[in-house]
Amino acid sequence: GGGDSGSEDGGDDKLVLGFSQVGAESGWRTANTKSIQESAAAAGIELKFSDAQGKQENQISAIRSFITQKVDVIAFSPVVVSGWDAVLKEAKDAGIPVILTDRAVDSQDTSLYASFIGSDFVEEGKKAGEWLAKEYEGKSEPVNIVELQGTTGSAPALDRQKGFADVIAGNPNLKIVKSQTGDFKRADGKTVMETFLQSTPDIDVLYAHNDDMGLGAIEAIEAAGKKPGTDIKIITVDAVKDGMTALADGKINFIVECSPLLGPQLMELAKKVDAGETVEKRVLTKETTFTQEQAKTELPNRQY
Amino acid sequence: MTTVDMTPVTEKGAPTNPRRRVYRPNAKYIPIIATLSLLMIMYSSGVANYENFGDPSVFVNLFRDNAVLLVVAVGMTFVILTGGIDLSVGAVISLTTVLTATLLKGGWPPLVVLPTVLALGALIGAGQGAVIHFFKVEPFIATLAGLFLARGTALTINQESIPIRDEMWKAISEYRIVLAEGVVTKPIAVVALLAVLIAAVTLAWTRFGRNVYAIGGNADSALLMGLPVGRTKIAVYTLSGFCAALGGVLFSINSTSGWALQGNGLELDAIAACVIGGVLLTGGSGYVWGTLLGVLVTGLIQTIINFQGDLNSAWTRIIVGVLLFAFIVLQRLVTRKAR
Amino acid sequence: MGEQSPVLEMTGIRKVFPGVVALDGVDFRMFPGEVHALMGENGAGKSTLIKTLTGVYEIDGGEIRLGGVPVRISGPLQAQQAGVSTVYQEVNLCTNLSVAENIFIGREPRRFGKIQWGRMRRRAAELLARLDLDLDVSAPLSSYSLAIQQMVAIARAVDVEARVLILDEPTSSLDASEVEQLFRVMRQLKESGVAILFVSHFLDQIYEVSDRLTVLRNGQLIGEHRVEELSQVQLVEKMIGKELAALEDVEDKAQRNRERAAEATPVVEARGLGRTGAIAPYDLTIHEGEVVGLAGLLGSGRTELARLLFGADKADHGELTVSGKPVNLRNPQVAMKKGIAFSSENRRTEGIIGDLTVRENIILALQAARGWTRPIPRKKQDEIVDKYIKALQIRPADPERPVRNLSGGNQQKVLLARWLITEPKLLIIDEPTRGIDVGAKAEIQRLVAELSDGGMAVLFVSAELEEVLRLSHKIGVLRDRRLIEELENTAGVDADRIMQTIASGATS
Amino acid sequence: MSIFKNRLFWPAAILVVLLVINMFTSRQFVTVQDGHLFGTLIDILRNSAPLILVGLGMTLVISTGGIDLSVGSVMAISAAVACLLIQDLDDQNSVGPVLLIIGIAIVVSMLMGLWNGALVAIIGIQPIIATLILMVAGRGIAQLITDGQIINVQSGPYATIASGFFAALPVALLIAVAATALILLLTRRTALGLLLESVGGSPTASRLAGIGARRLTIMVYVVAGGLAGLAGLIYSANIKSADSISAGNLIELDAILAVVIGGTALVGGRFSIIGTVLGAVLIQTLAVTVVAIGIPSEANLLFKAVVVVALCLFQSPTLREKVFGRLTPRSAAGAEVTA
Ligand SMILES: Nc1ncnc2c1ncn2[C@@H]1O[C@H](COP(=O)(O)OP(=O)(O)OP(=O)(O)O)[C@@H](O)[C@H]1O
Ligand SMILES: Nc1ncnc2c1ncn2[C@@H]1O[C@H](COP(=O)(O)OP(=O)(O)OP(=O)(O)O)[C@@H](O)[C@H]1O
Ligand SMILES: [Mg+2]
Ligand SMILES: [Mg+2]
Repeated sequence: GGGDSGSEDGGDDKLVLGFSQVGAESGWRTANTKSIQESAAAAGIELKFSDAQGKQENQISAIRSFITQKVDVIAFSPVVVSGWDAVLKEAKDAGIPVILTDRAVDSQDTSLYASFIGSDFVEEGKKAGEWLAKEYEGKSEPVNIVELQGTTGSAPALDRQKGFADVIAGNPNLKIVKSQTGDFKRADGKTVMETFLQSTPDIDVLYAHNDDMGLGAIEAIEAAGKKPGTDIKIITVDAVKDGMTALADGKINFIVECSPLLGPQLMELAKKVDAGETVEKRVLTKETTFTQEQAKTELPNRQY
Repeated sequence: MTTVDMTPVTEKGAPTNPRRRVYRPNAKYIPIIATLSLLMIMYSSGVANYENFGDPSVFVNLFRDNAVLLVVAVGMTFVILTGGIDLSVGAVISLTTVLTATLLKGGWPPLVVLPTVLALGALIGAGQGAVIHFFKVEPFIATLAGLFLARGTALTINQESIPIRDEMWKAISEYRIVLAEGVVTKPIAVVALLAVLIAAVTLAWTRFGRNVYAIGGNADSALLMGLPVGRTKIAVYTLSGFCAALGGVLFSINSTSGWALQGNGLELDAIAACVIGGVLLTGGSGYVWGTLLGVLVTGLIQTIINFQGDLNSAWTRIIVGVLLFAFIVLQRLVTRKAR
Repeated sequence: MGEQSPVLEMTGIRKVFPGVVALDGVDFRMFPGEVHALMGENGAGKSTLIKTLTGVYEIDGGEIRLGGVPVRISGPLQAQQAGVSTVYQEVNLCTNLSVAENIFIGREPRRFGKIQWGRMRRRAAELLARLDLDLDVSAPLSSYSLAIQQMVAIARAVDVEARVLILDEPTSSLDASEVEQLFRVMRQLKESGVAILFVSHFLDQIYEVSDRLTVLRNGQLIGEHRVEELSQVQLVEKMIGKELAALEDVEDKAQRNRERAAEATPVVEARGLGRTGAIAPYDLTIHEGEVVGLAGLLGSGRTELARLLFGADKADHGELTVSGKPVNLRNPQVAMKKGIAFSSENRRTEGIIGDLTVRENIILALQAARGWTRPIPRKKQDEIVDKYIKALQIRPADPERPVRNLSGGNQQKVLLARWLITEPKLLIIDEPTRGIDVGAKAEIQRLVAELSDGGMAVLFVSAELEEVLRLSHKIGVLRDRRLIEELENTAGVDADRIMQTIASGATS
Repeated sequence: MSIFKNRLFWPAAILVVLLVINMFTSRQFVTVQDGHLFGTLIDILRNSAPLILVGLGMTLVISTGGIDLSVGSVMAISAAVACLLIQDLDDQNSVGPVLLIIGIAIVVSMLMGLWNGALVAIIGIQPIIATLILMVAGRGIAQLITDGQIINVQSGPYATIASGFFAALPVALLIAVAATALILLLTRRTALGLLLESVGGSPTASRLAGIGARRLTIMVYVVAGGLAGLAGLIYSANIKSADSISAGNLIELDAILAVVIGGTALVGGRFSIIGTVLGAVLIQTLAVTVVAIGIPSEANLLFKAVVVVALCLFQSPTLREKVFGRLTPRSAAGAEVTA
């Protein structure tokens, strides 16, 4: 049990959680940060928050700083899967349990962290692919798919691409004709889609690695005089409010949820870990998928 | 009919040799001294404000956490001193880490991998230097092309992050150097400090070092004075490439992995560290010691942010900006007064 | 001497710049142990010939032989290694480095690869002492005046073990005594068999040290002569291709105006104006139509005095009134508004802007005074610029050429033109005739006299005492950065009188 | 021969090559649809607008020997301010208030520029570090304004500045053209251009020529700030939302690249407005071409590297001389000597 850090107002028994966030690269991420900050306050946990600005070196030094500051539990969303062994070992040696959120690490020694809570990007890609495969089940004409990838080399981009490609490989009619990065950005989604539309005849489906790029692409499709959701079917990942609105409006056809709201679950885990209870090694965030109909009912409840 | 005032030229009475200009030998160190003092003030305020900040390991960790930046900034210092700029360092780091990880994964012996990647870094640097010198291409654009090339290559080799499981790498990564009770550091910090030391000696005591300053002062004059301008320029970029590769190796040791997006934007951090440390971007003026201080300043700012612990990303940026601003302006005012 | 074989032979040298044939089949040779003067008007091709020899420029034709062997010199480094040591016309040193380093960089004394700083400083001090200079050798070169920098460059060049020593206008901003020192060193080197190439626009100096001279005109070889064979008048004729007569005229004019100037209204009055560490507080009044000359030795503070009157440096003592009103010259802009103009002695770093064209450089100050919103109409620009290109014989007479491609003397003329067109009340010119050929020099002197006739006040700073004496109504004498005396330039005043004043350090 | 000597020949040539490639890959290069022009070319021109605007400001800043890293952050702030205010409008489609808000956003951006200019010209901080402060903190401020979220607006008039058409031409392009014309007028019809070039060419000489370098420098940063703000508005109007995190991210690099491609030296002095515009369009065309010919994401950078390397080698005077110089008679004479 911790408590040796002793924050001024909370007395000795207040749990101190050090959390290192990847960065603030999207609205999704901001919602994630907010969820963690709010639920920490609600759970009476003192949160030490650090933003790594997308850099692994920052994150490593933040974790080390948490060790120096003698926090009770460390949690972090790894920027990248590899390369955490050394710093995790340091935490272990200092007797501080670690929880991974949102993204996994590839350490062979799984005792280095207590638990991993978060979504599975490959799974998200698969869900998107499965919906598509079902949509075109039994049809024989070729389906032209264009893909808007996330930031080149980033874990979500790689995994969402992989999961999707794996599933649609089962149907030879489904073909990805163009695939290009839109850097997870709305503006880039728009410009890349403009070029797709110009250079690729007969696009049937757009698969975007996040809502923002999809929303940008919708602008481009509309400007080209086509109807998003009808002329071109659109699948995206995330299910942020803007995306859900578009889904409800019929401009997007299917969204795979990737929930940023893992704050409450994380706080619960942190308390358990600190108390020395055994916890599950892998906790999946509660996530689902949305069709246009589901979106209409869900939309009023969306906070982010 | 002369009406000449008799007040002495200098307030403290006429100098012994009236034709000798009043010159304080330490004038050129004033920026460094000012920076150092401000750094100390910043550190003390950290100690006063945050618990555990005074722990010696916080200070010692600065060197470990910023080892990569330090090594890269040292190389950058040479380049900037000649009046150039090297934007490719961050990308060279990523290429180095990816290549190291890939080669080690492929079963290459670590003692072959190490010189190979270092040589590759130097080679990239030399190539850029050659383009800059022989084809008179702006350093900015030549090294930007180098950036695209290096990171592009890294991405095509492997987009995913690759873990390093090599025993030697892991051993170095986990090796601890105990400085005192509870204060440990890592080999990478030692390597980084060694790099600073070697660079300082090179700049102050060798012909090459002085040529670097001369070229930065005035490249045309240096050429007319018969200095090997081309060779020195190429050497400087080679050195920077080498330092970047060394930084990449340290990076791969620190994180035991290789990834093509590693070191993104590090070039700007390195340039900023040099400039904060008083190296003039126009060339010819500054010291490696200044660069060291510059790196410590950025590291300390980061540490303060970490200790503050309740800043979201927006406030993190703003506070970093504010601290940087306060530091730079104070530094500027202090040195201006002292002159 | 004639029996010896030449140490350097250049034959049929050709160098073409876009639009200009700078050298057109020039032959040039030098023998060991001679001082060979290279003569010619501004833009004749002297510096270009030197630069082709030291490999700064690649030649477009011709051959160079050193010691009888054909060579291809690819750069200054190779030239140095081949035994050719050079002081270029524009001081080419690194002002961010210390004096000692500037002398030794590239050949620092080392042990085990480590530079021996102590030894280097000592040797630098010794070397400078040979030129009668006492400098703080560890101070950055930028803290010294241009003339000192020139001496440092010379010190650097003469220390190199060279077969050929090239001095391109080394004396352009030196005083008589420094020139004497230089000549002493040159003679020593000559004794030891070094061939010295010497460029200067001072004919007296040429006749004092040279054995032989080669004359260029418009990039062409006019002839090679032994100095004794040619009188000064003949030499000038060869250089400019016609006779020269304007000089005597000037003196009369200056004489004529002396009385009138004394009664005129003061343009500027400095009371106890000074700057700590630069120039002791001084009083100085300059009247309308008056030419005030400044005389003094190297580093005596002439430049520093002049800079205060323009706000180029800020005074920290005393006050200044311009046209009767007290002013605070915070910066040059204020001074310009008050009708003061200042042409710096350091044309390369404080004067011309190399990338800009001749036209742009000329109109710059006038334009700055008008502000950016009121551009000078292009037609008017062309008019003004053409007028001054003609008046000052700027060559090539192409206003759209980047000024960096002009020869040194022509750059100086451009700089003068810049200030003349602003029609100031007070014109401060620091070494305006630096590196300017005989013909143009006379032209400039005539111009200054004319302007002062027209009521302009002029502060004239020059290392050439004759020039100061010829033009000035009044002469301020400086010593050790202090204005020690003001002399009316009456009949009895001559160079000796001034040198005496300086030597005795009169303070009464 | 002289056409090859023009610095802008090679960027223009490469641009033409890229456009021709696009002509073949795109279904409509330029056509008329719904009464206005449409097609790849129009998309390129429209999407170049923000980069052109930022590039124009950057050119002016660079001409004085400075650099502005903060343009991306200023874009984000301007977009955030505009969208925040528009969101609160009762009627987002009324033109008057939207125009007013656009004006406010631009004024705010100019104030940001004023801050930069003051740091550079009054306090005397090196431009790269002075603007780095706002680069870091500015994005934090933008994030605060938008609360880290993307603010959506549904304003027709606002969207028009990015995707609307006027007289068959895209409004964004018209804005960029107007700004270019204005800057050209400002620099070439007044004496501003000359004075800026002179300040960049030699600050000391300019001071002694009586040029008020300080005021000019501040002005240039203010203009750069205003133009970046305008670029931010177009960027955000294009996606009808303010995205404080990605708006203008890394645009400073592209802008500097555009300036350098356009033939302006980074050390300051001579500058070319048209060159910058050409550079910006070239960069945008390159981005489009990468997508159009289906280069995989991971190889994007390599492709960019190839183009940049080719460009800088073609532009290099020495290489040009080696390739084309041999054809001229006088070099033939030179060859005869060396032979
Ligand atoms: N880099 C260059 N580019 C173009 N033209 C040049 C260049 N350098 C010199 N010139 C031209 O070559 C000619 C010869 O110039 P040079 O400098 O040799 O004259 P100079 O005899 O040394 O004159 P001065 O006495 O004024 O120093 C001039 O017309 C000059 O304009
Ligand atoms: N012999 C010297 N020893 C040391 N310092 C000197 C010497 N001569 C000049 N200086 C320095 O150079 C600076 C410039 O002097 P300044 O230019 O005012 O003199 P000047 O009379 O104009 O001489 P010059 O003929 O060199 O232009 C002064 O600050 C002075 O300190
Ligand atoms: Mg010359
Ligand atoms: Mg002087």
